[in-house]
Amino acid sequence: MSPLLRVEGVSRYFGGVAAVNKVSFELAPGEIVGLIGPNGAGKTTLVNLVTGVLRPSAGRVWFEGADVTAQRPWQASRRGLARTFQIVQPFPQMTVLENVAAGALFGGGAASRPEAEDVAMEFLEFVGLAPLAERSAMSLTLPSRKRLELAKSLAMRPKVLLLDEVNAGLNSAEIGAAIELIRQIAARGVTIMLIEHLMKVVFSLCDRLLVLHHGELIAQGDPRAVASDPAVVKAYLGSKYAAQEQQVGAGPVDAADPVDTPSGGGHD
Amino acid sequence: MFLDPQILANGLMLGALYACIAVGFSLVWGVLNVINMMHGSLIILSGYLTFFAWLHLKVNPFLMLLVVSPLLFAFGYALQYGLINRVVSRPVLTTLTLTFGLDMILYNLMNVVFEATPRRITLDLGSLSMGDVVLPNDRLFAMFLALGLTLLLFWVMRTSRAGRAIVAVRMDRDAAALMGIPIRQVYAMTFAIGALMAGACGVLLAITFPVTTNISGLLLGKAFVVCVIGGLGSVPGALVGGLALGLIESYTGTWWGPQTAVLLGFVLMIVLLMTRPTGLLGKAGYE
Amino acid sequence: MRLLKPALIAVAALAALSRPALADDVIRIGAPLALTGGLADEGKKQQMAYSLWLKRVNAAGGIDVAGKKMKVEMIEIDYQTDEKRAQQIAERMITQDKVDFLTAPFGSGHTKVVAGVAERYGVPLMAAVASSESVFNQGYKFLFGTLAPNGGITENMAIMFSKAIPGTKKIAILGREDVFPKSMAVEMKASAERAGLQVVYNETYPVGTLDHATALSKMKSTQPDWIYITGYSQDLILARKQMVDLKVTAPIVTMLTGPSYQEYINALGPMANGVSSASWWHQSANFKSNDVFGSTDVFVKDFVGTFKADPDYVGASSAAALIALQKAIEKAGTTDKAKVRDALASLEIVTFYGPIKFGANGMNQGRDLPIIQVQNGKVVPLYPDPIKQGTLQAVR
Amino acid sequence: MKSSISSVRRPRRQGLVWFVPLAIALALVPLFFNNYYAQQATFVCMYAALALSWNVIGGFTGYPSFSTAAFVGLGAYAGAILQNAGMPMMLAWVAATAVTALFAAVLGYAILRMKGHYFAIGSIAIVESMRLLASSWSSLTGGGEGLNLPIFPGGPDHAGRVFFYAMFVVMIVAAMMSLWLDRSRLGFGLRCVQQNEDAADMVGVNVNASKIAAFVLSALFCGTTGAISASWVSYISPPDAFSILMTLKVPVMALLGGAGTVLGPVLGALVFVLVEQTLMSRFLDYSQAMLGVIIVFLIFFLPGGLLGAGLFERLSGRLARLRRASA
Repeated sequence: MSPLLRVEGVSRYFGGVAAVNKVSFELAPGEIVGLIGPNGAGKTTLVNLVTGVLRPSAGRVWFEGADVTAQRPWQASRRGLARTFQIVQPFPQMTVLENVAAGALFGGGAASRPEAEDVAMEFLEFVGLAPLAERSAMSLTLPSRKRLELAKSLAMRPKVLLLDEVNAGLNSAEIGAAIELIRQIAARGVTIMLIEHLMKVVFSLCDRLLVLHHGELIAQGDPRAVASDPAVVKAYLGSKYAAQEQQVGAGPVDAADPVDTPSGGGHD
Repeated sequence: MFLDPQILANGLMLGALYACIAVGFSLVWGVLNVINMMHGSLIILSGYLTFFAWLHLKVNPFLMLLVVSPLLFAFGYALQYGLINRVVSRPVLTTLTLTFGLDMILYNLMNVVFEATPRRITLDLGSLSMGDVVLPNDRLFAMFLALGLTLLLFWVMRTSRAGRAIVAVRMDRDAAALMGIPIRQVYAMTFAIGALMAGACGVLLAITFPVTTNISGLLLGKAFVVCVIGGLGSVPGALVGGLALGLIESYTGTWWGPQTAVLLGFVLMIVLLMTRPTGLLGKAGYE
Repeated sequence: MRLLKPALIAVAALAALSRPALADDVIRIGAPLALTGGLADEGKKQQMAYSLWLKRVNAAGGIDVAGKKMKVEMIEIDYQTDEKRAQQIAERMITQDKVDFLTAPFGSGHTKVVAGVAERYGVPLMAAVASSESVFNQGYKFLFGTLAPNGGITENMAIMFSKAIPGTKKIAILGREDVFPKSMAVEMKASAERAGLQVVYNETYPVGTLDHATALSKMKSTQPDWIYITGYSQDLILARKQMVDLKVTAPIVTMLTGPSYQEYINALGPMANGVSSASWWHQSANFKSNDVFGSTDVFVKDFVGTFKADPDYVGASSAAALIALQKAIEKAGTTDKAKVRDALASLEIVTFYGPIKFGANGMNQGRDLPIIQVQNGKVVPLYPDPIKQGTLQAVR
Repeated sequence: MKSSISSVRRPRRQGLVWFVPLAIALALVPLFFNNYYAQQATFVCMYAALALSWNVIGGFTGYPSFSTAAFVGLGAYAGAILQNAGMPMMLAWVAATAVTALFAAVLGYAILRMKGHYFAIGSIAIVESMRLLASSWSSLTGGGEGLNLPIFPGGPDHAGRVFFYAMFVVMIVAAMMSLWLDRSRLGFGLRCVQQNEDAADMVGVNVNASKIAAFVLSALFCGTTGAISASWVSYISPPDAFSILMTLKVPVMALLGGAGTVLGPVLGALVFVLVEQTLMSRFLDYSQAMLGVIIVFLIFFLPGGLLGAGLFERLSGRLARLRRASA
């Protein structure tokens, strides 16, 4: 099957420092892929590069076979490349319904505002916010805001959804609910890329993992295999602890082992 | 033409005054995020006080620096603490409208009390000739005082407790508040310093220009341009912006006439706003 | 329906603006004045002159209209040096305050605006301080100006000055980009060229110029024999001071209308000495007249006594404009606007200000306007001969 | 930083309830009252159109624009120059509108990338630059001497009515534009931009195009208004066409009515013109200061304007409580 999203050797420099360095990967339709990596690894920058918030310094982004490297965010969302933010970005003084309707109208191609509001209501029900539809977005609690963010993205009828730490700041019961929700979204045929810190979430959802460290893709593949990859362990915990750490599921491996990167140019 | 020292001297002397006009305005804008539409009228107010002290009490206008500046400082502190602080976190439109309203009041009162008739301190100090170059003494004094005051402000901002607090608030208000800096007082202090600089500038202006309410809008306009050229909120920025504007007006005025000179200042300002909104100095000169 | 209220309130408020009942036996003259804003100073002078005239007229019982004395009421409103508002106020005065006649605000530009309104309503408009012919060549029938055309000034000056100081060849002209000052600069360029002078510098500076150092330095480099600058007092005071400071000088320094204003001389002190100018009036030209003042001296004494300041042409012309109106009403024997207009058109009188006879375009007939120079802090008329008190002295 | 003005719940549907009677009342003024009232009504319509226009960029979009006078002045000059070149008056008004819109599109492309204070200052600088340009481009604009236009024939009453109805139509069209915008896709997008520009971008709002569209809409009727008032006054000059005072006054009117409300600016303009007129005739020397006092009062005691921030709600809430108490 041809990939839905293809990222080809994408780099981004900030004042000479590579925040993202020659990263390549693909998303196949229907996949749930996790993007993990320590703080400052460049995960959010990568999402920004894919969705047009930032322009890559080098490399190309392909979506449904078209070169979308130079796209603006609004074009990305109209194409079906939606995202959520790590820090939620509602329209604070609009109602919850209006927030989601905005997604349906502009990103989702609804024909009119009434139609957009119908679509919005549908997704509010889906994420369980329907009772709060007339409340102002500002008044929501954090978990509800995260749901709102999700509903807004879904209303854009995305083909690919990039979820940037949707679970940050939630307690474990809320996380359980969120996992369930993401599963349901995937069941609707949306391809998902998940930026996540919590391994529990990653393992329960993802078909495949990408690991970013210092802006480079150091590993990708099956979640269990990636997690036991010594380079990954070292990246997460530092070489000092790598030897004793067992929790991610595998024993320590020689840190000098080469990492397999299928696209060939993952790192240098 | 570039090398004609008279053009250079004219530009520098005017530029130093421009810097002095803008520095207080820039500080208030940078720290409080308030565009103070009263700035021009504050300068004129101080000019009138200087003029009338000279006319009726025979006070040397240079001495008035010591009297008028503290007066305006107090006025500025009260104004900010009592009025502007209440809306300081509202959008730019609100604070701008408020200071515009206050300016209408001040301007009108000055017009009634002092009358708009242009008047001048006839304390003519002669000029210094160096070859073909003529340097008017009052402008020279004003230039050095303007530069001196600006540098003094720079030094105070660097070294004093209040100065550091202002810089801290400018850089990150919330962090400064967490560190226990009393934001309201810092704001009032900043506005007061802005008014003090306007006061000092008014004294210098009264020595070199005819005093009239008619030019208050003009002074405000210059402050805008200088601020944008130099980068707002920064003392060195105001200095660089002021000198740059003075030189630009001097050179273009010589080459293409006075109309183009004034127009060019504004066009440059718009271009800079679009391409380099942090000004020529960028963020470097934070104080 | 409760919400209809705002609309009703609005209409009620509009209605509430009307003035109370107006008496019939009073002549109302509307005076839009710039009492705040850029022309506040000039507006005040007009106001002063009006008050002198008004006091005397009403003290004499009012204006004689076909044997009946009618008191005069002046309705003054500040238009804040705002053109739109001048228009608005003129219209308000005509329709709301029911003024019979209007006076124009200061300056050619704002006179033009008010003249448009007066013309539409057919209300005679007395313009005391507009001298640009571009105001009077619009074909307005109800506009009458007491200042004489500018044109003659520069012509006389160019010829006279270049003769008075031998070797005068090069003239530098700097004008303010504004109705009257600009036309004076343009006309001087033409007159100077006709008089065989070489124009070595010719620029205008925009409204809102703070400093003249650049223009003056450039001017200095052309080594002119005659420096000619136009503008308002504030521009000219600064320009003159900067000329002295920057040692920019020439045998002849002329500023329009600087020395015609007392505040120019007050503000400059000794620096004003030597500056020449032209004016529409000078107090040394003493006219005996059959008006409320009786003679120039009386007017001057009255002015100085009341306001502790010397009158300049603005005050004199403003008072004269009202005298002309008064005479026209008396001549017409009615306050009918059209008849008073006709009376104005054919009026020929001598006032304390000098002779007034309006030409076909409504402007006071050209006559020899005073050319003046500040000598030892005093304004000395150089021309025309009847009032001549001195000769042009070269600026040191 | 975000300059947001409007409140959560805007009483937008209430607008028409008072606007229609007000408009009808205004339309009747020249028929039943003398020319002075017609002239006042013309000013109300003119400033209402300007404040409604400003509201598109300043209220809906949240960009503190002070370019109003730049557009009014441009419209005035375009109209005057075309009319003097022989174009019929009404056609010149339409052409001036088009010229202004085009200018706004180009200008918007350039300056709408600025935000907050920078945009505010930039937009004021445009007015001043235009004034200086008009002053120095003598061959086209007459420079400082200004431009004369032919006086409209047919006597003052006729002229008064013609110009009143012209302004009235502009106001009605501007109000209809506001109503349409409030319900339209573009308007919704602008509100998104006003609330959070980045988030708007993310949900698929073409932010730049929307902002430019808003800027053009905010300029359009300023241009028409300028051209009509040039014909009305029959003389224009740079400092009055590009008036800094006007550029500051129009946002104050919109704020007074309630920025971001659909028809609030009309109310703001009406109240402002009436208050100003009253002050002018009652306080000869202090009229400007009085106006200043009113502006300061407005900022502190009526921050959301007459229609915003729930003044109506507060009032009706109080009424309801009173009723409940009395029941």
